[in-house]
Amino acid sequence: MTTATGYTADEMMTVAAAHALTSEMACFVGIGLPSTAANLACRTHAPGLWMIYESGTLGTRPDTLPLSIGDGVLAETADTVVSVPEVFNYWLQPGRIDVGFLGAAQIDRYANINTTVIGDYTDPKVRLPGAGGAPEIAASCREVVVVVRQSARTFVDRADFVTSVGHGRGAGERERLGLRGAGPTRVITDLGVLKPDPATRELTLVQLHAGVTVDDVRAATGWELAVSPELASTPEPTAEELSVLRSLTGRD
Amino acid sequence: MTTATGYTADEMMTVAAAHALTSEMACFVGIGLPSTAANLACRTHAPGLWMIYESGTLGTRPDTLPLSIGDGVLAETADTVVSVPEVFNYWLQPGRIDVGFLGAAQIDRYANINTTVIGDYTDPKVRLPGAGGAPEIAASCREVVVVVRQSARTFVDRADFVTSVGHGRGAGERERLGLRGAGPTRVITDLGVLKPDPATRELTLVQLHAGVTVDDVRAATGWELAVSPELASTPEPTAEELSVLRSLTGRD
Amino acid sequence: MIVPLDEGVRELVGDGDTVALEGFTHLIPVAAGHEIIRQGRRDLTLVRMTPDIVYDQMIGAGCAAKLVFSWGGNPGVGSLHRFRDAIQYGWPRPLEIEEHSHAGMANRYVAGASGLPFAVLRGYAGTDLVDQTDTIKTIECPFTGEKLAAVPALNPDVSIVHAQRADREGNVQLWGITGIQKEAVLAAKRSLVTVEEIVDELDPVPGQVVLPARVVSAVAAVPGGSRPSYAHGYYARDNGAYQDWDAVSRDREEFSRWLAEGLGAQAPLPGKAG
Amino acid sequence: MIVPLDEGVRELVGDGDTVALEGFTHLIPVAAGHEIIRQGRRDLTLVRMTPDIVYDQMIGAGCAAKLVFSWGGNPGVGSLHRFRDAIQYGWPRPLEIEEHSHAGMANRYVAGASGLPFAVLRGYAGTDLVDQTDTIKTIECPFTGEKLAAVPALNPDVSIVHAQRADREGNVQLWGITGIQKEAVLAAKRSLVTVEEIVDELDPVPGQVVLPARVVSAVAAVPGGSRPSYAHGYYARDNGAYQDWDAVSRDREEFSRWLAEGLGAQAPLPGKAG
Repeated sequence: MTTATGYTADEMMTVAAAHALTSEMACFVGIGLPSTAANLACRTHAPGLWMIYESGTLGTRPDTLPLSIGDGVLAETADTVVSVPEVFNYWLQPGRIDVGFLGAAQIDRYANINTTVIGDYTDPKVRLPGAGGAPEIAASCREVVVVVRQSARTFVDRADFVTSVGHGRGAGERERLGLRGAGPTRVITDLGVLKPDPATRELTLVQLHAGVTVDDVRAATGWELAVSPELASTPEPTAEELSVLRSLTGRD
Repeated sequence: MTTATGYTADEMMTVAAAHALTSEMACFVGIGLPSTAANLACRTHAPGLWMIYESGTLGTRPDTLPLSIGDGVLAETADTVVSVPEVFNYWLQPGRIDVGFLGAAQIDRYANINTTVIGDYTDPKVRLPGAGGAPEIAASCREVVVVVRQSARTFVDRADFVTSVGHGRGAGERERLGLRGAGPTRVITDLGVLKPDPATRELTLVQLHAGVTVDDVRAATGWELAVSPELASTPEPTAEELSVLRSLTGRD
Repeated sequence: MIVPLDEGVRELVGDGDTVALEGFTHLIPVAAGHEIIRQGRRDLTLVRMTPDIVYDQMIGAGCAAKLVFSWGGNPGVGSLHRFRDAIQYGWPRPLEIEEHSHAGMANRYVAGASGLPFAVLRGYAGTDLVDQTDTIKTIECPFTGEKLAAVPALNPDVSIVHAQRADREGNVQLWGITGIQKEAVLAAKRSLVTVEEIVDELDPVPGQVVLPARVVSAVAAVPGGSRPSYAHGYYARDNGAYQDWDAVSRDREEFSRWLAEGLGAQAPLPGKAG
Repeated sequence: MIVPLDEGVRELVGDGDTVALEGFTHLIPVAAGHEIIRQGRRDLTLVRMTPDIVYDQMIGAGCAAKLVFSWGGNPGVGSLHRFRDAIQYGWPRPLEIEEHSHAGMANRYVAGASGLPFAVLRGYAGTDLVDQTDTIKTIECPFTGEKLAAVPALNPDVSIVHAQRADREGNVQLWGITGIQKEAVLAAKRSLVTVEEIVDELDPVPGQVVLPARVVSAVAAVPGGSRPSYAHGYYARDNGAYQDWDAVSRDREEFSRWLAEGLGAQAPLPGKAG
């Protein structure tokens, strides 16, 4: 799906996600789309971005895109490599990390994330990989950004299984659960950007990518989607961003 | 105090303490007399002795006697150096260490050790250095050997302060407290060797060094000392042991 | 101390054991896993933070009765089809699961390595994981009253890891991403380490983890023993092999053929393959 | 980020703060301690596993209202006379103490570094330490019912350590016996690191601990900053200085003279020295 201006929806999503990061941040990076976006940010507007992967590589700066969370290139280019208990206990848990960058198999109205199972846990329709580092990334990072392709199957009213807590069933629930980070502050998709409503914490469309309509997003959302009165347009990727992104992903 | 056969009581004590160690053991070594004895054992009958110091040096084999628990020579000659939390949590606490080698400022009838304070805690006669690693060494090593010069001021009926638990107030107390190691199995002094009575756990004289009488030991003990019916004589140091010991301590 | 791989597995891994083969993308003890399959071990409780294709193979071969884990997938590719087949359809046998997060699993190993019965962490609050296992509980801080998660120690009967080097006494040295391997070995009752090479002297390497010989039950020299994963300083990850596994593992018959031809092992359950 | 030592101490250490200067025989931040004395900081809660002569000096100079520790002595020599004088005779001011074992202190720093309110260990059972502090409690394992010790996290206002090197961005590298320094820095709200030298690039060293710049508030280049303790790879321990301290510290007048002449600092309490 290449738009008129010569980039795909996935590329738009990745560039928009990269914009969530700044040079001053420490970012706990999940593999896949989040990793691509974080590496893009590093190479464009956020050269100081401090990336952590759950394999224990701190301050890593891979020269090629890692294929897995424990790629050799992550260790070779890190400020330091620590054990897995240390990365979770000394780095993630105390709230040192500004932003957790996560993917999702399902995400619901309150940005709760499912990566465990579609259907019933004990009699699953589809068994997914499971939690990994996500529950504690979602709990402990100062904020969380979710990067996920949008469809009515993925964006559901209520997740079949809450692997990682977003905003629970609404305002006040994170506080009640003792979760110290702010939780998901934005969800970046191939169609636009959603943010939790400040009052209700329900995901609300705040930004549309070029060429996408509100109806497109509604059709790709499994609940009655709220739309911000100040709906904005996502800036399109620059030529430089696309060129860096394509050099990362090997699509020229 | 050099005896007729040309060695001091301290040398006798150190050699006798070294004999408590074998080549197969892992030994958690306290600084001072215990360290001298362990290093002597290493260089004589127990070349395989695996020494740990609380500074985090595992399997160390210093070529000179360390002056402190964190001497550089300990790090340079170790199999590996780990952090202080690791040495206590991963190595000592799980009961991996065969023998803990400790000193004492006071030791009582049941081999409880005081290194904290003489007199009242809040109004001390003499303030001592404190616990250091000893309480958990005494709790978690499979057994404990105490090396200490004997006098009525040091060997007291009841320690002014129990810094490290020996056998509490008698049989069954370690079990009641949930301490997993066997506790002090022998106390080696400049006069002889004491062991806890198998039934009562009270320290009992089982061995006399050459030239020392039971009355000498009684006079240097602050309670009515029990003497084993099978009182033995400590083998005298060999010329080789003395020579290695003196090369370690710099007394030629 | 230094033994052939088949002997090490035979001596240390018994039917019904709780077995952890650890490795976080790097240094995965694949050859040891294959040897467990060849020796036909059964009813194992397999433990691993990140079960990937070697666990898929062991599960598909019918070695496992239970899996204790936090993320099961084919990294960079997708799902584990043998794992899914076992969970969703009970083939070749039902697989019980005990599921945690990485932070929880890591702390369970830490507690195991530390001789503690449990570990405390900020985790799991509000997730549905809590309802699916009795190995997540709540504990209250005796000083602040704050509520935290508690998880029980993991103490495998045997842990198996792969490392770059060992010396002749059995001291083991690994470096690069060292993951949870130290804790897995220290938490276990017995341990087997496969290594790229056995050397006279372990020259220190930055970032190294050393496992002293006294916590290692046996070492086996198995060059390439973590392929298709990688061994930092020795060989790179074979990403193609991970992709190829997807096709092999999707189909029971294809998988059974791979077991017989690729591994020289029996089909998972006689008469049921395919 | 890179500052002169006096500026670093002035910016980061305030009267009444809880301050940890850590170092386990090796890399003791002595110069930073002396600067705290020179700046006349008061009412500090000093934290350290192994307070030795620099803490003796700070206590004697009247900087400390409280000491949290597990072993206070002059390693290889004997007692700390200023520490004793403060505890036994309240000179130059009474010193409150909070006393633990090494295992307890280490775990308190670990909890602090981990963002947990407490740590669990097998410790203290049956000792008289339990009765002397309200920072040792009992906790029950929610799985086994076993009783263990709990200790609260240590989170100093500022931790100060000495290291071999830092780069110009403030990443710090230390090696040799690294003790509890990483945990002390990670547990603290602010941190100051003195280093032997500042370099362009931190070449990896076996056994190194790296403290990333983002957890370090300030770095000061202070060559020899841990003398008379040692800096692995730079200089050896000055054992004579430890022995000499014994004589200086035994006598209040002698000590006050040392403060004035040796350190250029004020006598501890005007009119009371001697």
